[in-house]
Amino acid sequence: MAIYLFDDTQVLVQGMTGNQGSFHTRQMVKYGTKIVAGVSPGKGGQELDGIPVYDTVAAATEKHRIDASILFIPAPFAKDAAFEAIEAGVKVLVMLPEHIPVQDAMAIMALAKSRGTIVVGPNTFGLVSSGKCKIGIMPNQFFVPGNIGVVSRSGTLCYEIVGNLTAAGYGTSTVVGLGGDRVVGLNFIDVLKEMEKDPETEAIVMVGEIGGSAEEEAAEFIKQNIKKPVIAYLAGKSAPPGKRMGHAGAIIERGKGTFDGKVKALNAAGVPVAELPFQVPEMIAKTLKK
Amino acid sequence: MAIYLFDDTQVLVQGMTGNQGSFHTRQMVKYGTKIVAGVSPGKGGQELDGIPVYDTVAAATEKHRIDASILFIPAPFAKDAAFEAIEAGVKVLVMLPEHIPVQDAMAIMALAKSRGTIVVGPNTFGLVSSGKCKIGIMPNQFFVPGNIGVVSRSGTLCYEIVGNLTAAGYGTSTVVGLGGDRVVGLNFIDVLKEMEKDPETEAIVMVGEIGGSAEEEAAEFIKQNIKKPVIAYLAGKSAPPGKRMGHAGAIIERGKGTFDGKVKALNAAGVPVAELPFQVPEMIAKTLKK
Amino acid sequence: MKLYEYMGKELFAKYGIPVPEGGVATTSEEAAALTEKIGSVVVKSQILSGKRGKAGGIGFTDNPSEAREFAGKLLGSELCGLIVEKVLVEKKLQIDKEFYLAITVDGAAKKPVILASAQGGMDIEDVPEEHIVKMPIDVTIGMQPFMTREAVRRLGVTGPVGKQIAAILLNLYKMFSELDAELVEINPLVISGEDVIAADAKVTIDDDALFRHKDLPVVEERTDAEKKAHDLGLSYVELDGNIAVMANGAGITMATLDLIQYYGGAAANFLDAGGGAGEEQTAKALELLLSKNPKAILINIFGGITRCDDVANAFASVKKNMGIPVPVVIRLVGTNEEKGRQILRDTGIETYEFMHEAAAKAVEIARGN
Amino acid sequence: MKLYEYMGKELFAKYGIPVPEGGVATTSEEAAALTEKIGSVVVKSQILSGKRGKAGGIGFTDNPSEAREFAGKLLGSELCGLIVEKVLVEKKLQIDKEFYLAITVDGAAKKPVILASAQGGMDIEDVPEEHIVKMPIDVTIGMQPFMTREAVRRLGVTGPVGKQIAAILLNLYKMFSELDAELVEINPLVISGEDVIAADAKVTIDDDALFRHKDLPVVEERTDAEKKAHDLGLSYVELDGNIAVMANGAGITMATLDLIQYYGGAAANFLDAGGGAGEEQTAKALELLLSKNPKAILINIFGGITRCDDVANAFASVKKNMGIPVPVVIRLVGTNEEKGRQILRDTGIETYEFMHEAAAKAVEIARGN
Repeated sequence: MAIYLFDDTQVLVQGMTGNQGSFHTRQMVKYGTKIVAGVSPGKGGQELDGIPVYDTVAAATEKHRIDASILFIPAPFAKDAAFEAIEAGVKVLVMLPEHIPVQDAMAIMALAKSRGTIVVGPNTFGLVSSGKCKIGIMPNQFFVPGNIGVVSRSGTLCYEIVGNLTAAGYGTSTVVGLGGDRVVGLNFIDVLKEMEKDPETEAIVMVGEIGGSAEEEAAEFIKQNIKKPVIAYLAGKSAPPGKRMGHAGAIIERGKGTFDGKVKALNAAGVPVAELPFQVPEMIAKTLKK
Repeated sequence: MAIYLFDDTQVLVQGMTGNQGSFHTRQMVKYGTKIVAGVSPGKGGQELDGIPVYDTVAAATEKHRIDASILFIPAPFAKDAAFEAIEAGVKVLVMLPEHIPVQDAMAIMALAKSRGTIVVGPNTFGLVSSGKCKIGIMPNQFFVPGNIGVVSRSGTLCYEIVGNLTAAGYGTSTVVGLGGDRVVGLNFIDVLKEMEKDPETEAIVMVGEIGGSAEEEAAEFIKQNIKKPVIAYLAGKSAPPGKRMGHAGAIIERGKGTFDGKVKALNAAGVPVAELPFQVPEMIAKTLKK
Repeated sequence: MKLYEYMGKELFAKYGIPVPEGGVATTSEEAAALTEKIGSVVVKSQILSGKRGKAGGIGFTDNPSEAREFAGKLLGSELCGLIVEKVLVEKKLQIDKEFYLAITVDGAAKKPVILASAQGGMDIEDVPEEHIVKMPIDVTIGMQPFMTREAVRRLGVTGPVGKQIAAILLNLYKMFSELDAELVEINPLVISGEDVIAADAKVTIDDDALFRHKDLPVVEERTDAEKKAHDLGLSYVELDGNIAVMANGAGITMATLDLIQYYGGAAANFLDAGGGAGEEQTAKALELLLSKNPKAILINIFGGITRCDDVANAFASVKKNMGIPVPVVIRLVGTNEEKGRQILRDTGIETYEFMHEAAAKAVEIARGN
Repeated sequence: MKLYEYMGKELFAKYGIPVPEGGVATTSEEAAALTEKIGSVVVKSQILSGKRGKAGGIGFTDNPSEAREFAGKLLGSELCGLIVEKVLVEKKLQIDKEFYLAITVDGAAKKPVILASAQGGMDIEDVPEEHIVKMPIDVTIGMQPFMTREAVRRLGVTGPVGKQIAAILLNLYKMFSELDAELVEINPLVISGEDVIAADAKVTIDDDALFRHKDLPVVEERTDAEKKAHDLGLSYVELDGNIAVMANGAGITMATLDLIQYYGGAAANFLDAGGGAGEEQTAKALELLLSKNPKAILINIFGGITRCDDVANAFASVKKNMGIPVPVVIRLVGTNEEKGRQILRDTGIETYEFMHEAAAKAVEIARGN
């Protein structure tokens, strides 16, 4: 068992023939991911290391069962590619691109919700069920199987944490990059819910940062619903208070978003907060010993 | 038991304070329909025969459970009113207005589908569970309880058939006006499916007319799925062939739509077709005697 | 409302859909001048009929005086029962291939639908189903670029021609939805080298949405009597018989016509009076019916939203003020029917309860006189 | 991209949202002329700060020479740390009531949200939750008229003022979605008799969507160095310390800054190099870092989409071609890390595996020198 991605998850790569698309397709294949097809408009009929390329997602689904798709598509065209995947019935959609217009992101999330598609990102490194299936651009070597679930708003910071865990001998069950944009698909609560149910996960690491209210909402949820140990790492303690989005931002955030506020909310939910990345494995060790 | 509308169905009237709205609200109340509220923008706080009027549907739903709504709203504003009802969670929406732009109708049907709302019409007289709840503009006196289900594309023609049935001593279980527009919510198949399951319905009368392919599709469905006796009446035998919508219309219809074609399709499904309204009760008598 | 080809093409051009170089001529001189300017041209009579080609309404030339002569012959003449008021003079295309491309409303699917075929041209109706691409569009998301790529893939087209067809499809849907069209049809869509050009344009705007499109040209297809009826909110079609018919509702009007035929009579018209029935409207509807000198008038009212007493009052009043010179047979049931019958009885008009009785009576009167 | 008030109001006017009569002045003479024409006016300095009122950037007068004087004082002066280049001279409104009205993106709901309050004005942040109307909008259906009626009802407004607010809301959403705004805010929305007028305009356009809006004015808020960084595709903020920092990813850059602070150092900047890292880009990023004369440079790369060997090659090459005059501490792990470390080792740059080690080293160097 795992969550989101499994041993037999069949993956499509949209934008496979590009520079990044082809490099990371090979990396994913090397990790063990079952990449069954690629889509690049106008390149239908070509192959990449034996993986067939199609002109449209619909064409790929005629020949293959597609469970998940990853987008290597420039931001201005990402909405179209996401819609194409969702309308073709893809159930897990990983959106790497950053700089996707927020109105496009909202449109994608609305469509995905109505079609029952799980969206990871945009502006994410992807997600991985360690040792089973990686959909994303994270370096293979750090994602070794284990029983720590990691969920992160930030990309390289998540590698950092996972790298520290790996170095300390802790493998990961599932690692999910939520994505750094204001509007993203999966959020902390969605992933915490799944990890709570996942028998492979024994402890959960949340990697958060200042701004927004996602950590506070997650804290509230953990208090009520999560029995497994959760620890958090937060970046941004040294950052000056950020610029807000007019009065409207203040009305929506209502005082949430600061480092201290997030630490307080998490601690109140029984979640200890690491201040430095290398403290995370120590805290995990302490938690799992209890 | 009944279908769509029940003894305790609570009904909202959108556009209640207008001329038609107030007249038919009173007729429905007289029939026994539980009209619990009305909506007329700018008239919030008024009453009609003790029924409270609200400015918005959301305001009405704050105070009342609303199961169904009927629209007495001019066509140009009908889409907005329909969206309002659907977004407020109304589960059965009856759209009387005719001349609603077809693109508005398509937008309404798409939203209704995603929200699980049943739409009757547009351009319909409504529907009735005889003796229990009438939502529409049909004359009360003909809709007496009985065991004949009637489903019709045409309004007054349906009254005609029901009037003939009533005169012959046959009451009706449920009578549904599908509406005369090209794009409507419920269709023959939807209603046949429900009537097949409805213990109060023993025989079904379909009232159709030339044009479109709804009768042919219904015939195909009946062949496979309907065990109860169905008889049909079709109008338009004497009509000259109508004008079609370009080649596109021909491509979509593929030869369907003629009187003879419909009779043939229905007969092939074991559905006898009456040519004149007064033959309907005779055919019902014959069918039920078998 | 159907638009003339030239109007459709003006809209195409506005929406970025390529059309042949050309112009509209209302005189033979203008046609000659356009030919002079363009060179090798096709001259197409502008009438709302799909049969104008076979009827001789389309001609080719590269000679201005030939164009003058041909346009002169067409302009003002009758073609397929319609008067030619304008001709479209367009550059003759080199045709490598003809496609078919349309968007219309699929009532069963409740959605707009793309119809496309690589076998376009005159006989598109006869192209087998499997050579027609049919893609419904979810209106909540509209036409997205990926759908146009998929349509083009299913058409089996690649390269720059495929890209152009995809772009045309995107624009065609924009036009379809922004203009409240019921049909936008290009047949043929001509492939000419690497160019893709709309060689014809069939555009129908939803009559019910015209209130949103005051800027569109108005095309009148109705006869004078039909137009008059439409202005009264009535649906009216002229027929050949001698029994004038008025009923409320398209279905019941059709059924009334069926009954007249069943009893051996012939209706003079189809008149659906719809919902309302004020006195003035009833009077004007009767005027319309009388204008065809029928032998009898058959009125069939089943009151629902229409109230029988209103109808009766209107009739009584028209009879009193105007007089009705031919026998009237009225069938009146439904909302407030007792009141309505009494009112008519008081003014000496007898009413029937069943429509077949009333129809039989009307046929008898029409035959008897 | 934030727009100046006057730009926001120009867009409001285009979208049918009433704004006060007025105009923009770049000279004190223009301000006087506008006052002459309008009468009783408010003169508002055009800077991107919410505190200009309290800082004296807004004044009232009905005297052209007073307006000249006031505008003259403002124009070219510094206010809230910003230079005033324009003033907006507008008719002074009779204020009966102040509302607040905005549409922005609610990240948690993943939807646009209407925010409205009958208690608008300066201190809207302090208005209690229950006096703020918050209505999320489903983007698949957009803002429909019924939603504006509901918003107005919840505001407790009726009559013509309610109708106007509803109309403004419909237009505001149209503007919000058509212009890819992240925020459209009116505070206050002034009720003046039966008129409803936007007395202020705060409009922020989504930077990521600017490619769709080439016709919008360009407003530059960044410092020169920040602008340079942005043009290179880097996210750069100037800080006050002496350790120049470059990392790849906003989170890890923040974490690197946290570590510097933890070890008692101070960062000179925030520089997120993002994904790509070609040689030219690396060189330019280094140039940017060196421009602030740091005591040390700390590079923290965790390769994912960024490949360590590419980064290493870029550094090696920059070092060889340009020279780097201050000590560089590099932490390099991730995709192709072995190759990357080897390349740097070959050019004499030592690398670290853990970021806290690298940070500690950088702080040590900065302190030591």
